[in-house]
Amino acid sequence: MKSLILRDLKLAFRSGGGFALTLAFFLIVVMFVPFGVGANLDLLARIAPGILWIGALLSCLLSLDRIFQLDWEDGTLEALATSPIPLSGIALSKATAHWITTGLPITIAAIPLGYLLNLPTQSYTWLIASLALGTPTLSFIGAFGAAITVGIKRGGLLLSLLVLPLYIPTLMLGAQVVAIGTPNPAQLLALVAAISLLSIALIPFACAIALRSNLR
Amino acid sequence: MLLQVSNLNCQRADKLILSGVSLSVDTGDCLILRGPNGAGKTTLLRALAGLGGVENNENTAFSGHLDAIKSTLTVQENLTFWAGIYGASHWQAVMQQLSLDSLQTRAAGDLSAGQKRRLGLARILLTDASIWLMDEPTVSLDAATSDIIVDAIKTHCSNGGAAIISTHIDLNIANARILNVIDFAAKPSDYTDPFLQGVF
Amino acid sequence: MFGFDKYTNTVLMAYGVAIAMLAILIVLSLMKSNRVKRELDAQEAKSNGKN
Amino acid sequence: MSLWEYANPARFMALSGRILPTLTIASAVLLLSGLIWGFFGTPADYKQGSTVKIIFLHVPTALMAINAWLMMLVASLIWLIRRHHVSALAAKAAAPIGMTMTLIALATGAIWGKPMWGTYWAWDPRLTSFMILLIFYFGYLALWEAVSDKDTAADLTSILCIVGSVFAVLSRYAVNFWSQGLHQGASLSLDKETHVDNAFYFPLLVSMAGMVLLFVTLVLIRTRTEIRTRRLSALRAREV
Repeated sequence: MKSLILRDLKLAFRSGGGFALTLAFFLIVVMFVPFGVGANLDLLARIAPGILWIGALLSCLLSLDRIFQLDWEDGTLEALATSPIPLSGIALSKATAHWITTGLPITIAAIPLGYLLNLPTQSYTWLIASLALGTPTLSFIGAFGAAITVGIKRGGLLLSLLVLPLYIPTLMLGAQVVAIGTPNPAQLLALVAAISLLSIALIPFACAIALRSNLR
Repeated sequence: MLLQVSNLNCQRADKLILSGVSLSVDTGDCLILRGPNGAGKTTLLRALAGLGGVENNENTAFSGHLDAIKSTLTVQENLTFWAGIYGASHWQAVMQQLSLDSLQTRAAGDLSAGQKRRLGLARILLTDASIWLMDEPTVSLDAATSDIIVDAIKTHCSNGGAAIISTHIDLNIANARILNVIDFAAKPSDYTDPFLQGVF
Repeated sequence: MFGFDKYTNTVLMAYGVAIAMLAILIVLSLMKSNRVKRELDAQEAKSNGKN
Repeated sequence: MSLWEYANPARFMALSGRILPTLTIASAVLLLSGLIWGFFGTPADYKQGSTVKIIFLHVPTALMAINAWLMMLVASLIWLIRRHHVSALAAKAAAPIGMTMTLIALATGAIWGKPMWGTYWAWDPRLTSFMILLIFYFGYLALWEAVSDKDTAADLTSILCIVGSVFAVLSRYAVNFWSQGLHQGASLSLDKETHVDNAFYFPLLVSMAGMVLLFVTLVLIRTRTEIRTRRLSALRAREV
């Protein structure tokens, strides 16, 4: 499983791996909000948590189809499925590698982008904490959507339709943690982390069922 | 007996292709699957590999139409990746056996078709599975590359392994047995589809 | 018309929309049911004729 | 005889064919009498006026919107565990009905909300939850359409339904926290409406029973259609 994670990381950083694309997309989405709503700093400060979370979510969505699609096309997934590693272990490794190449850099990139959106100083800790604890859910649910749609040609749009509804609790709670005036952000942060733990524990098995069925 | 299968049914998509397949493979055996296109050779191999929805057979290694190679990784990186997956350490020996060592640092995407096929075969050599399930291993390859692959299969069989191979091309393997999958083609009376039972 | 209060239109609109949507669902379900039943009967006749 | 025998398509067709006529009549009678009683036979509420009559549509459809998903969840579990084809097809058959119920609940709620709250739409926790339920139905139905292999489609939609249920429940709770933060002090809530007087209670009960029966009737009809479709393609596949 370690070698699968390492290989996925290697592939992501190679040319055409899409690592830089995710970050560039995150930057563009966040930058476009002031273009759309105007450069009113008070307004931006108020909506910054939501923008950063939606930006993180969309950037993550962009790279989901790569999780299983490329391995499906070149026969690697078939070979992995007949290897000694169980399918749930494969899903766990792939989702982890996806988080390292998207969730983690997005969390770090959110700091300078938060500054661009005039995010209040006291919110940065909550921003980093909520993204760091919430983005694993995005990768794991994303891997689940990717496992379901792996056999469908041009399944990208369907993947978004399946995955986005599942992102709702994380988005609502995660953005609320960062928002100013939230009564007890720590409690919500704990819920965000709990959803991540739940996803990490259970989604790999759901992925295994979907992959097994798609490989048949 | 390394592998014994009796009364296996194989489906492709929703259609029953083969029914009542029985076969057995012993140490040193090489079983060649014959039959026209679409007869179910690939379907049978996939089912034996555990991709048909039945339980995964730990003792088999499956090589399909695709080589499971990452074109942006080098030959060595591809090999070490699969070595890591199978928990094998002899990737250098495998590389030499298939004379891939001169290509070690080349990106797999730059290899010729024959070289890619050899790299794909290297993955099978890295497993310690005793039964190789190979789908058209020598298709569209020149004589020299074919020989390398056939030699690897012969060596594997003489070292106590076994192979089940689907092919249209004669591989010149002595004492290979032939199984015509058309013998097991599903007849309408074999259909067990629950939607065909009863009248409504 | 019905002698309700000032909200008559609201109530009528709610009932109209809801009943129209239910009717669409029911009609579509029945149409599909009949179409498939016809096709299946034709196919059964064809298959039985062969055997 | 065990209940599971009805999971056999032929037996299911025989049984459902026998009970459908009675069921159709019962659901039509109950639903129509509930709605007519509610529409003509109930007084206007002292606060909501005659708009209170909308609850005879709104509450039963909202109830079935959620129960249809619950039924799909149970049917999906049965398919994944016991591989009964009828179960997977029943889940598929229920989804468009549940989606329509969700749409009706949203539409009647919005129409009621305009005179009562002064707006068709507010980001109230309940309204938002129903909007979320609606997009869950969209995704589920889209997946059935997209997968051509029938058993694979059943597997994939079943696992989506199960995972979706977990996250739908999480959404329901997340919405409360989210709404607290955004609409502090907002008093828009459907909760007031559930304070139901006896004059409304009985017609409401009849409408709810009618809607349940209508749902069961439609599920049976649509499941029969799905079973016939499967038999049709099985017959065609055997020929080629």
